[in-house]
Amino acid sequence: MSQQQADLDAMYQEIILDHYKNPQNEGLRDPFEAEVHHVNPTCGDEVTLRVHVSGAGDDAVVADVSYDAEGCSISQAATSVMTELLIGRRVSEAMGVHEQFLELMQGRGQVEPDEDVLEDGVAFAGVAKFPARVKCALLSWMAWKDATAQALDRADNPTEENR
Amino acid sequence: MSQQQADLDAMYQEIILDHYKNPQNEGLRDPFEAEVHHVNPTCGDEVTLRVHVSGAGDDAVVADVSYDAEGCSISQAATSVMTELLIGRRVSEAMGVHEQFLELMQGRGQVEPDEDVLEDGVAFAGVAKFPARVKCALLSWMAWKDATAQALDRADNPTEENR
Amino acid sequence: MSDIPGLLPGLEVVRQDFPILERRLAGDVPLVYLDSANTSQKPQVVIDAMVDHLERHNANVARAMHQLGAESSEAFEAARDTVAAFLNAPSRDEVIFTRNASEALNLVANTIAWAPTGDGELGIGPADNVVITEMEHHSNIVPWQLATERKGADLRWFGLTDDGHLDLSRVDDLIDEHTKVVSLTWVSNMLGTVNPVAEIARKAHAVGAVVVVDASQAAPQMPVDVQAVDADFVAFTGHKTVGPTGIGVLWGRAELLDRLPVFLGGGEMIETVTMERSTYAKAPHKFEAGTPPIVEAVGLGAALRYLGDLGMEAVHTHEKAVTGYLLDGLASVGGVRVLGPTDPAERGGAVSFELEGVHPHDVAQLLDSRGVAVRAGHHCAKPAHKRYGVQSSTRASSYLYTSPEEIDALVDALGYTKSYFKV
Amino acid sequence: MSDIPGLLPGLEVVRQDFPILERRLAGDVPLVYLDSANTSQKPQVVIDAMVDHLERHNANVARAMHQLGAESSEAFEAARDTVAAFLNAPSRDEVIFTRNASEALNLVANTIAWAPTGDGELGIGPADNVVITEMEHHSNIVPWQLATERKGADLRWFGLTDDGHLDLSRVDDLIDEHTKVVSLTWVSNMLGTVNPVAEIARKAHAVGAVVVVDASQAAPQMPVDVQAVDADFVAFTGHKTVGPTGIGVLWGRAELLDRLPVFLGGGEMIETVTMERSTYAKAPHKFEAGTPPIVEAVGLGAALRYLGDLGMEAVHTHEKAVTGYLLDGLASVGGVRVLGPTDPAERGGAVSFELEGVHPHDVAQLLDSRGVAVRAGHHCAKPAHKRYGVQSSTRASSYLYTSPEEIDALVDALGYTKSYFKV
Ligand SMILES: Cc1ncc(COP(=O)(O)O)c(C=O)c1O
Ligand SMILES: Cc1ncc(COP(=O)(O)O)c(C=O)c1O
Repeated sequence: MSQQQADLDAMYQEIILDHYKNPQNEGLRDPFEAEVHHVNPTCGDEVTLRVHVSGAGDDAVVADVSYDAEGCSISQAATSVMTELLIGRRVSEAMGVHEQFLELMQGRGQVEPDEDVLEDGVAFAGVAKFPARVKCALLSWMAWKDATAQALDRADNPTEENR
Repeated sequence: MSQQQADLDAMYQEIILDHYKNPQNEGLRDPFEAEVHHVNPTCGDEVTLRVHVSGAGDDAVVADVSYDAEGCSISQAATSVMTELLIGRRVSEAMGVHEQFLELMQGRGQVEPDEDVLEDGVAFAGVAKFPARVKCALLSWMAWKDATAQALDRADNPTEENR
Repeated sequence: MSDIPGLLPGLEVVRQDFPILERRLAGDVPLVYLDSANTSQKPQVVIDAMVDHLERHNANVARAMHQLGAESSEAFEAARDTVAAFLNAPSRDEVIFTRNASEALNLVANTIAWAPTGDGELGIGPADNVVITEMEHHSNIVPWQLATERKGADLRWFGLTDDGHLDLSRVDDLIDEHTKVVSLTWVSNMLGTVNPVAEIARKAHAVGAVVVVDASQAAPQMPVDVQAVDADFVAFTGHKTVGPTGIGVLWGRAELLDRLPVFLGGGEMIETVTMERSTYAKAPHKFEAGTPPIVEAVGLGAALRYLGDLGMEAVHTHEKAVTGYLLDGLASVGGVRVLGPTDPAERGGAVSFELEGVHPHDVAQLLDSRGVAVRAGHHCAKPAHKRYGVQSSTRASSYLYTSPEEIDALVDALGYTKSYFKV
Repeated sequence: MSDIPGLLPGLEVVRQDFPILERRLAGDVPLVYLDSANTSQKPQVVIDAMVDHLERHNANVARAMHQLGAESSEAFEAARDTVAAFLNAPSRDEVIFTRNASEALNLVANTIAWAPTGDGELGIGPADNVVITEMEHHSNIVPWQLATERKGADLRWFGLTDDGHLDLSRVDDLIDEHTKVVSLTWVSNMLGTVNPVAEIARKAHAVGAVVVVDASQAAPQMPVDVQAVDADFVAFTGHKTVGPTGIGVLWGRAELLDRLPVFLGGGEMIETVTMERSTYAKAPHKFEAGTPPIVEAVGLGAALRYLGDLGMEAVHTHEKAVTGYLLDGLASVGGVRVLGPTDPAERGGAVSFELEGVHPHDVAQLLDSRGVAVRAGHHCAKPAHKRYGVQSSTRASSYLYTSPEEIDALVDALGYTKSYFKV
């Protein structure tokens, strides 16, 4: 098998194609504190993503992440895997997972993923060799980070209405 | 003598340098029907030029061309030679001279000048080999044409004030 | 080489003019470049003309009085003559060099927005409207959104029919006595549709509107005659006509260029500058602020001469032949839905399609692993994608150097894609 | 080669990097290129980088998913990294590719004119003023004339002292609490003056004004550190920094780029486009509408790496050494009056002068007949010429490849000019 073919198969892992065909935690749900809409301007992939955070401060927990997304296998699978990884974790821990995933994706195939942290996310190691697809894998992770920041911000600075 | 040097000497004819040092018909005079200001945007050479036309229709005569100009030897000499050539001629004839001079300048050194028509103007034949200087030689000729058109226009369509 | 009627004579030799076609990609597979609607490849003569300019004649233009300056100015202005001839423009002074087609379209939109408004004026005000179409490239949408928003004017859109054409049924409602501008693409970069530009220009002129034609996809593929099409402005871009990036062209009617206010300010576009006020040069210089794209103009001139030598009629015939072969090939794959007209006689060479069950990114990725370069995404035509209920598509676009064997390679690779994704 | 302290080490070898320096002109005289402030010559590595890109990696950027697209995008974005490093920019996302310096300055002037006005806002209104200087290039005058005129704001000017410096005596009157923008050149292209940019930036920031620095002449000649100079925007142009035409750079502070409205609309600068409205990408893409100057960025990247390898300190030292030698040479001619500072420590390498009794055109013509290329005219700085009571001047401008022998040739040719015109 050529290197070429090997790289391709490393990207399109069975696990990724599974998540693509059977996305987890799909759909938009209540309750949520923040909803964001992110777009990949290059290709038009889109995600609408909601975050529900419970608790506050150090005890804040990612209670739910729900979404409505349209995109390629990589971006769809990444969203699905992300929700499995993050829902139920402390926000501080989840941010750490986000960091590690980001590092893996930007590592051009040179970073060794930690399976204990990233679980199914390690399947994306092969994507890092395709710079054009890294943005696909990161789209909903970026959306999650953005939404979570907004949710925490609102918890800290409640406006008149939701105080 | 090199071709190079020969071309240079052909441009800087004695006659041109003479006109440059002793410009004819210089200064702005009354009466005049039109005054224009032309600029060579590339180098900044400028001319303010007045035209006095007497008579009308086919009998219109270039009664005077007066000017205030700043520029290089070629543009200054061209202005001086032009006034000598045009003052006193019928407008229709003067336009013909203008045509011939234009043709000579745009001929890239391939056009044989007619000394009977252009008189001292034939000295500019050498300028035609230097495309960047053609604009210098034509600056006041263009100004004269513009001013004359305006003067004739006013004669034909007198406005309230000068009717 | 397969024998399809209409192919460019000596295609094998023509292909040798393009050094990049010898490239081999990862896995030592040959390049099959089917992304020419995105940007075209460059023949050796274009590259050589640029190199010769940089190595032997480089100098700034217009302002320089020395020999190199004269050579450079002459080469630059000769390119303007070449463009004028290519477009059959009445005057070389109507040819403005811009950065790309996008800048050309923005130039028109901005100067119209700055122009005085009112009856018989070029400007747009709250009572006026601008008409564009749903199949425009973003570069012919956003400038008009910005301009109409700034001036409070109305932006109207030609809709599209299900089979990928402009919906002309409402034309007389759309273009009315308040219409100041009708701006449309000649050939769609997504659907491939060739629009009836002259017919629409006639309607627009009847109400006194100005007609802007985006010829970015037309200029590479078919003879463009600005007089025959009766447009007021025509824009195209160098890098799609086998020329370099960094240069585009706006052609405009002399009378309109005269009346429009200036665009960007700076060197070259002035007549005189004083602290109190400045006056401006005549077109084309009026619209060319700063040092122009000199070596790019030299490259573009060589590119258009190259196209002229092949003959734009021959290029057009080739494009239609290859596109027909491509459409047949796609039909043979199964699960392929083409967006836009399916008759090659009615369309240009950009063919966007969906492959059932595989996202366009994934299609493009699989094709790329076989050396086949196509585009996946919205091709800067989001409204048109939305119109057809798709978020993105895969686009294969051929050009004068495309061979039937390359189409075969695409069709093959699509089969492989289907089997890879088990659809 | 003459031994002058400060010359670039290995100058003879450096000169061999520039193929055009071998050119022989009419009459078989060697080229003596002293018009580098107008445009610089290009080293072989720049030309080769462009050729390699066109022959092997050409594709459109960002939008393309295939291997060529990835290579091209990588090369293009690597050039942005190179520019960021060259300018010591805090972030690569602050580097915007434009067509030239003129477009960069117009981008700032236009987006500021479109920005909301009022306290703390970036826009300019009738109560506000913009301050420029009498020694600006037209490209840093006309955009501000147009913008202030459109918005009814006041345009103010720093005057000049008799010895060619900015007149700073009225600085506190000029820059007041209504000043929204101070835009000035770092190094004058006519007088050669190096302005105290950081000092003026401090004054401007004290009143909350935005500082725009035209580094078109500084970037080629001296180390540019946008953080040290404390500007908000810095513009320069590719063709003067041994790069190609068709590309310029605008660096801007991230926070300001974020707040400014968009400039031109089209592909690449959008986030999403719908018929109702569009949203825009973040900087730098927000300001880069349409296909960018790709091969030009590749060339510019190679150019700035070339300069970096020589070392900008070394280039600056060379420039000062050659300029000193040039000023001495001019003083030896007799009848020469230099416009601008005469101490090489205080100036850049562009030296404008008058030769008594001979018009600059005629000087340039005679020099050209000896192969010496200089510029004659107003050098796009009419107000500065007017300030010194001259309509035009002759300008000799050296660069990193200029040798003392070339200065000798100029001085010689000036002697010949005097004898030719009998002055
Ligand atoms: C000081 C200065 N500013 C701006 C410019 C404009 O550069 P460009 O013509 O490349 O836009 C120049 C050069 O012409 C210059 O010397
Ligand atoms: C129809 C159409 N219009 C405009 C453009 C914009 O061209 P450029 O990106 O060169 O400005 C393109 C290509 O991208 C196009 O296909």
